[in-house]
Amino acid sequence: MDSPPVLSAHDLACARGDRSLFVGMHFALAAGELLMVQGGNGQGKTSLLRLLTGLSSPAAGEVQWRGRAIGQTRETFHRDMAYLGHANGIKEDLTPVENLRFQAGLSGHAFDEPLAESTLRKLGLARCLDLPARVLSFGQRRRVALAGLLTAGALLWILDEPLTGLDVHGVALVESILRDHLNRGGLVVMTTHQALTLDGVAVRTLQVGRQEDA
Amino acid sequence: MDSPPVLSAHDLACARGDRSLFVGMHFALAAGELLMVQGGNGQGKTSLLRLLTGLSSPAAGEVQWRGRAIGQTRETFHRDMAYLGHANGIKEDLTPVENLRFQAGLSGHAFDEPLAESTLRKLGLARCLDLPARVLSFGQRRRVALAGLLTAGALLWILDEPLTGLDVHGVALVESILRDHLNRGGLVVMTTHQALTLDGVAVRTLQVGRQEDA
Amino acid sequence: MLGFLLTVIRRDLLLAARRRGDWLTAQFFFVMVVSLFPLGIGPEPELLKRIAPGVVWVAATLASLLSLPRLFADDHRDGSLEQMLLSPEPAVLLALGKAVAHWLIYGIPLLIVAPVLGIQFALPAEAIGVLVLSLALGTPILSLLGAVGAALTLGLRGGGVLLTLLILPLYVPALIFGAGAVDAMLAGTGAEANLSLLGAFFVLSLIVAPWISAAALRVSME
Amino acid sequence: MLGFLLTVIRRDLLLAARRRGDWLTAQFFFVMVVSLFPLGIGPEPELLKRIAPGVVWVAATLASLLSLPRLFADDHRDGSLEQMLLSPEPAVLLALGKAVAHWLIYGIPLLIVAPVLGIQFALPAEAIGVLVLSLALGTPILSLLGAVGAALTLGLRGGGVLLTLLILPLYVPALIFGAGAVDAMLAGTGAEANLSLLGAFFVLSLIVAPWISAAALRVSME
Amino acid sequence: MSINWYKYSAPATFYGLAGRLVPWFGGAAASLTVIGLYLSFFVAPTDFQQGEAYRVIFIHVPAAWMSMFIYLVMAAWAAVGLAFNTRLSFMMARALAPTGAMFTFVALWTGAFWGKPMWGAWWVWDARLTSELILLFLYVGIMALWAAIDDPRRGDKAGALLALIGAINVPIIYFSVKWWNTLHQGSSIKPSGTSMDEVMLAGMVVMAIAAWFYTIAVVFVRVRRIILERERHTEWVKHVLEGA
Amino acid sequence: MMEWGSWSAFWAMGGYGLYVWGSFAMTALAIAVEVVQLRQAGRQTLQQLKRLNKWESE
Ligand code: HEM
Ligand SMILES: Nc1ncnc2c1ncn2[C@@H]1O[C@H](COP(=O)(O)OP(=O)(O)OP(=O)(O)O)[C@@H](O)[C@H]1O
Ligand SMILES: Nc1ncnc2c1ncn2[C@@H]1O[C@H](COP(=O)(O)OP(=O)(O)OP(=O)(O)O)[C@@H](O)[C@H]1O
Ligand SMILES: [Mg+2]
Ligand SMILES: [Mg+2]
Repeated sequence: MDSPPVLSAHDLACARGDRSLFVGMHFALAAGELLMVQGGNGQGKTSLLRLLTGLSSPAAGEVQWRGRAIGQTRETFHRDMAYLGHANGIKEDLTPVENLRFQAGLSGHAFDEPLAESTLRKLGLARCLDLPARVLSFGQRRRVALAGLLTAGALLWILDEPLTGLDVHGVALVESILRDHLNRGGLVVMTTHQALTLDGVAVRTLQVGRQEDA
Repeated sequence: MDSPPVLSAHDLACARGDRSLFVGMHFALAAGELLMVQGGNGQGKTSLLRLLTGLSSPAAGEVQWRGRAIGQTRETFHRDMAYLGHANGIKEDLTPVENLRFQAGLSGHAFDEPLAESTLRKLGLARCLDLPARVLSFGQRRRVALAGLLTAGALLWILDEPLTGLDVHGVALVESILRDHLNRGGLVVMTTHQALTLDGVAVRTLQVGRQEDA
Repeated sequence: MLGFLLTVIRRDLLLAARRRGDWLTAQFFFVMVVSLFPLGIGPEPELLKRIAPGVVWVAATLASLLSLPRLFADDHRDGSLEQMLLSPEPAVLLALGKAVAHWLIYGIPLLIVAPVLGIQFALPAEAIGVLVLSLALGTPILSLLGAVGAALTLGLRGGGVLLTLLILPLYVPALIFGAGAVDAMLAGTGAEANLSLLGAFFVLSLIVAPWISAAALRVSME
Repeated sequence: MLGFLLTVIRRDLLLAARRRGDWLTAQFFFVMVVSLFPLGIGPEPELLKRIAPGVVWVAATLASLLSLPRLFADDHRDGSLEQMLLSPEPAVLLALGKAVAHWLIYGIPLLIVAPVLGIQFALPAEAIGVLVLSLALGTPILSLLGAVGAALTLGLRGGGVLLTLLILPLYVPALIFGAGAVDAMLAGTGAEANLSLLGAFFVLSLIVAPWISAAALRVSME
Repeated sequence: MSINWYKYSAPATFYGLAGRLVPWFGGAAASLTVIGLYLSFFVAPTDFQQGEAYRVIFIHVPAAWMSMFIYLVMAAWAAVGLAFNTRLSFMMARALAPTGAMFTFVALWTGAFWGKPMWGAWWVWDARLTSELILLFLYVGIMALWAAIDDPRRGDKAGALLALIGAINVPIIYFSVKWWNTLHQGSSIKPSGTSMDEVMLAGMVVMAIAAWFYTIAVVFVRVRRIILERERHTEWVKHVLEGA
Repeated sequence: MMEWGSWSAFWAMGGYGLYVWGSFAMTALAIAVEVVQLRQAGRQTLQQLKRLNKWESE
């Protein structure tokens, strides 16, 4: 039962400065699958994920979404995709709820305030709803960003080390969230240096850069 | 063989905004010991560590270094202590070596360039010595900050989630570095949400905040 | 489309409201620059009247320069600019919305204090009218072109000064037409010619600048 | 002590130098800001000569206002300000070093181009001398007082109001004495009175400002 | 080895071609300069109004022409680069800017040195002078932007965008001559004919052509260096480096 | 010296020597600076590239 690939990369190459990070990268990802991008620090994982989002453009090759280059189908692609990078993308002066409200507005959905609040509560931020993000702890800010991901309702999630700063409960929560998303037919491309237990879902791995290099 | 405490906290309390994070906290740490501060996201670990460094001052109680309040012996204390926070404290426009040079200058040591370079190499940054920190990857920047810690030659290390963004090699490296430091009679106060194998060294744990809370 | 534009604008307005100090700085600078000239030059009314349009316009330009470096920088740093560029809506709307928000925050207050400044310099009522009109047409140009400069210098060191170097030459026509309109009014030759040139320049910037800012934003994110 | 001070200064200078030609940029910045006024006001030499001192001084103020917000903000954001405050050396040296570095980066270029600006405005030679002298005494004041404002507003929400209300009025005396010295020279009444007031103000700021900045930095880090 | 590496990429081809052309343009520029200087000082007669001071014209006017023309050429290359994403166009734009700025500076300097005896002031805020000053700012701004961006691809595009939007400004500034009563003299070479002494005109034209050839030679040298820097990972550059 | 009776007349430029020669000298200087700077930069680039390539191929 091979489902057709939804997201695929063809002969992708990436260079930063005058260093070539990878060349000839291929992969294909179908609905319900998770792609775990692996590699040590500085091997080019973040660079790869940014290529996949379309924020930067590859030195060679192309990324396709449902068989079309993402450059050509940008609008659809960005409607279907949500990205969480090393930076949280939340405004320090706004409360978590306000942050989610504007994120929804900017990606063009209706904002569902009760849903947003319940998501934040589910992520353990019940006591922080009225605080500006500036005073939140490191892990709490990461949680706000994760809440934004959940409320975005995207099909494809591109997550760059989503577990950064999360405590053990947080990690377990993210695992269950990922499992739900995949079971509902979502796609995930992610990186992490931490161990993750994801049984019962289809996980592919992709190695970036040389393995022995730090 | 109880050695005398070098760093101790007496009846420490901390409040942020109108929330009290902890009260009546006590601990004492002797040479060669590691204090692992535990607690979920937002429980006040970072707040505690900043109290210990003297960057912020407690609502009640005091922190003592060799039996004297750190406010009274600020200069000595800051000479003996090195802090690594959530932020790396490195300048994006400078190369790793330049960063270390200025860190040394600012904390008043002589700068030993060969040592700095070999430390950076040891931390896996051999290929990045000439790059400005801005283009380094997330984990590589963390490694530069760690190199700064190593070259500072301090007795007490206060580390706030030093493993953030490090790959598995990086984590192993930090473990061995910590072990060395403790065996040489250093002190460490640290937090982390990741598992750490530190056998053969004296580890104390300190719980911040309520355990069940996320 | 429109919803996206409005969200961008509302978001910036809310953020500005949270940090009131920022825009007060620009206003205060504007008033201060203008008020300092009588102190430095002396109280001759005729002289002051002569330099008033130029001084007000230069002060408006400088006040907009003060605020521009942060137009995209904050969003860039905390990663929300990335998120906005990943929106399905076109980036040109983002650039436009940012420029509009900038104008609402920094341009409108200038329009409001301008008459007071005009009175300080003993400008006749109709000249004050032309002054406000010229600012109403001209300050959006400053915001639109300024957004281009802000996008180009995003993440570069020495942002503010470099930005000034890049966009002041672009501001020059607005300045000349704007101050020229009031001068012409004072000289009795009628301000229409200058105002319509200013208007044309405004329309041109409105059409061209958001595209270039959007392209520059994409380039800066690479 | 001295080593620490020098390290702080060298560090900021290196950071500024990283962007090649930062210095040159600062100089062009002044030429450009100053050139805006004739564009707005018109080309009559007599008029321009009258306003020249005020114009140059306003440009100096603007440059300091444009660059000051980032004086501590960058270090604050990336955590290096924390690290510097954890140094065994006293924070007042840090504050002083930062202000000195700021002056070297933005004050010195202004001193160097000031004569060119004077020639553009057809100032006589001795007035240009006084202009340079007044800037040499006055721009350090802007850096020193500006550092206080930058430290106070660091990370504070709405603290910008405080900065504006606090710092700009403090700048005003420097502006008045500075521009006044050149005006007096032009009017033939001799610039000594103004210059010595400016000098006194400079000494005062040098003694007081670093302590206040240091205290403000500590408060901002809490 | 007789493998012709140059065939393999456009910059490679251009690198060789430019290298062969440089001496010719350089030589032509030098000889034309000698002829032009001879015309300027030994053939052209004294001006009956300005005396000998007018001889500044023989560099002032060519420099002023070049300053504007080079800007337009640079903006055109930038536009081509943005439209077709051709690396060589960006490199040409980068190579042109310093020379353009140099001519702008020379036009300003010689203008000032002419203005002092003629108008009694080094500088006046006349439209023509101001617009030339702003042109210098544009050049410097673009070069500062290029210098500030480390990543060449990003720098290319950012600088090109600025050059383009600045080009919109050039004619606007230029025609501002009309909006101010101006001290500087207007164009004397008009489509309808010229109002100038023929020898003077000849001197100016010869000097202007010399300036053109000089520009081409210098820009080629500069663009060759930029090509080497950018393409240093390619085989042909390694080949060139071994040869050098 | 057909026009200029003498060298000194030539340098004097009818009293405008400073201005005429000031202009020509600055132009010559500007061109010289550009050419010299171009040469130096070219040489530096060659050396640097050679060094980099050697360093990388190791
Ligand atoms: C800093 C001062 C000056 C600047 C920036 C300047 C700039 C220019 C520019 C841009 C042009 C080219 C205009 C064109 O092609 O139509 C030009 C041409 C010319 N300039 Fe100047 N100029 C300056 C001073 C002077 C002075 C003092 C004189 C003589 C009294 C002068 C005489 C001329 C003449 C005769 C032309 C040729 C006009 C033509 O034939 O088209 N310039 N100048
Ligand atoms: N201008 C440049 N010159 C040379 N190398 C560069 C340049 N810019 C980036 N790099 C290198 O490219 C790599 C970028 O890596 P990237 O951020 O994609 O790593 P990553 O796999 O996400 O690492 P981490 O796990 O630390 O987040 C780094 O090794 C960096 O040193
Ligand atoms: N002004 C305020 N009002 C109320 N609560 C505040 C205020 N400022 C900070 N807090 C709370 O204080 C706590 C600070 O926690 P701290 O940063 O010390 O957490 P932490 O244990 O380091 O967490 P993490 O593991 O996420 O880094 C957070 O829960 C935050 O919500
Ligand atoms: Mg990464
Ligand atoms: Mg923390």
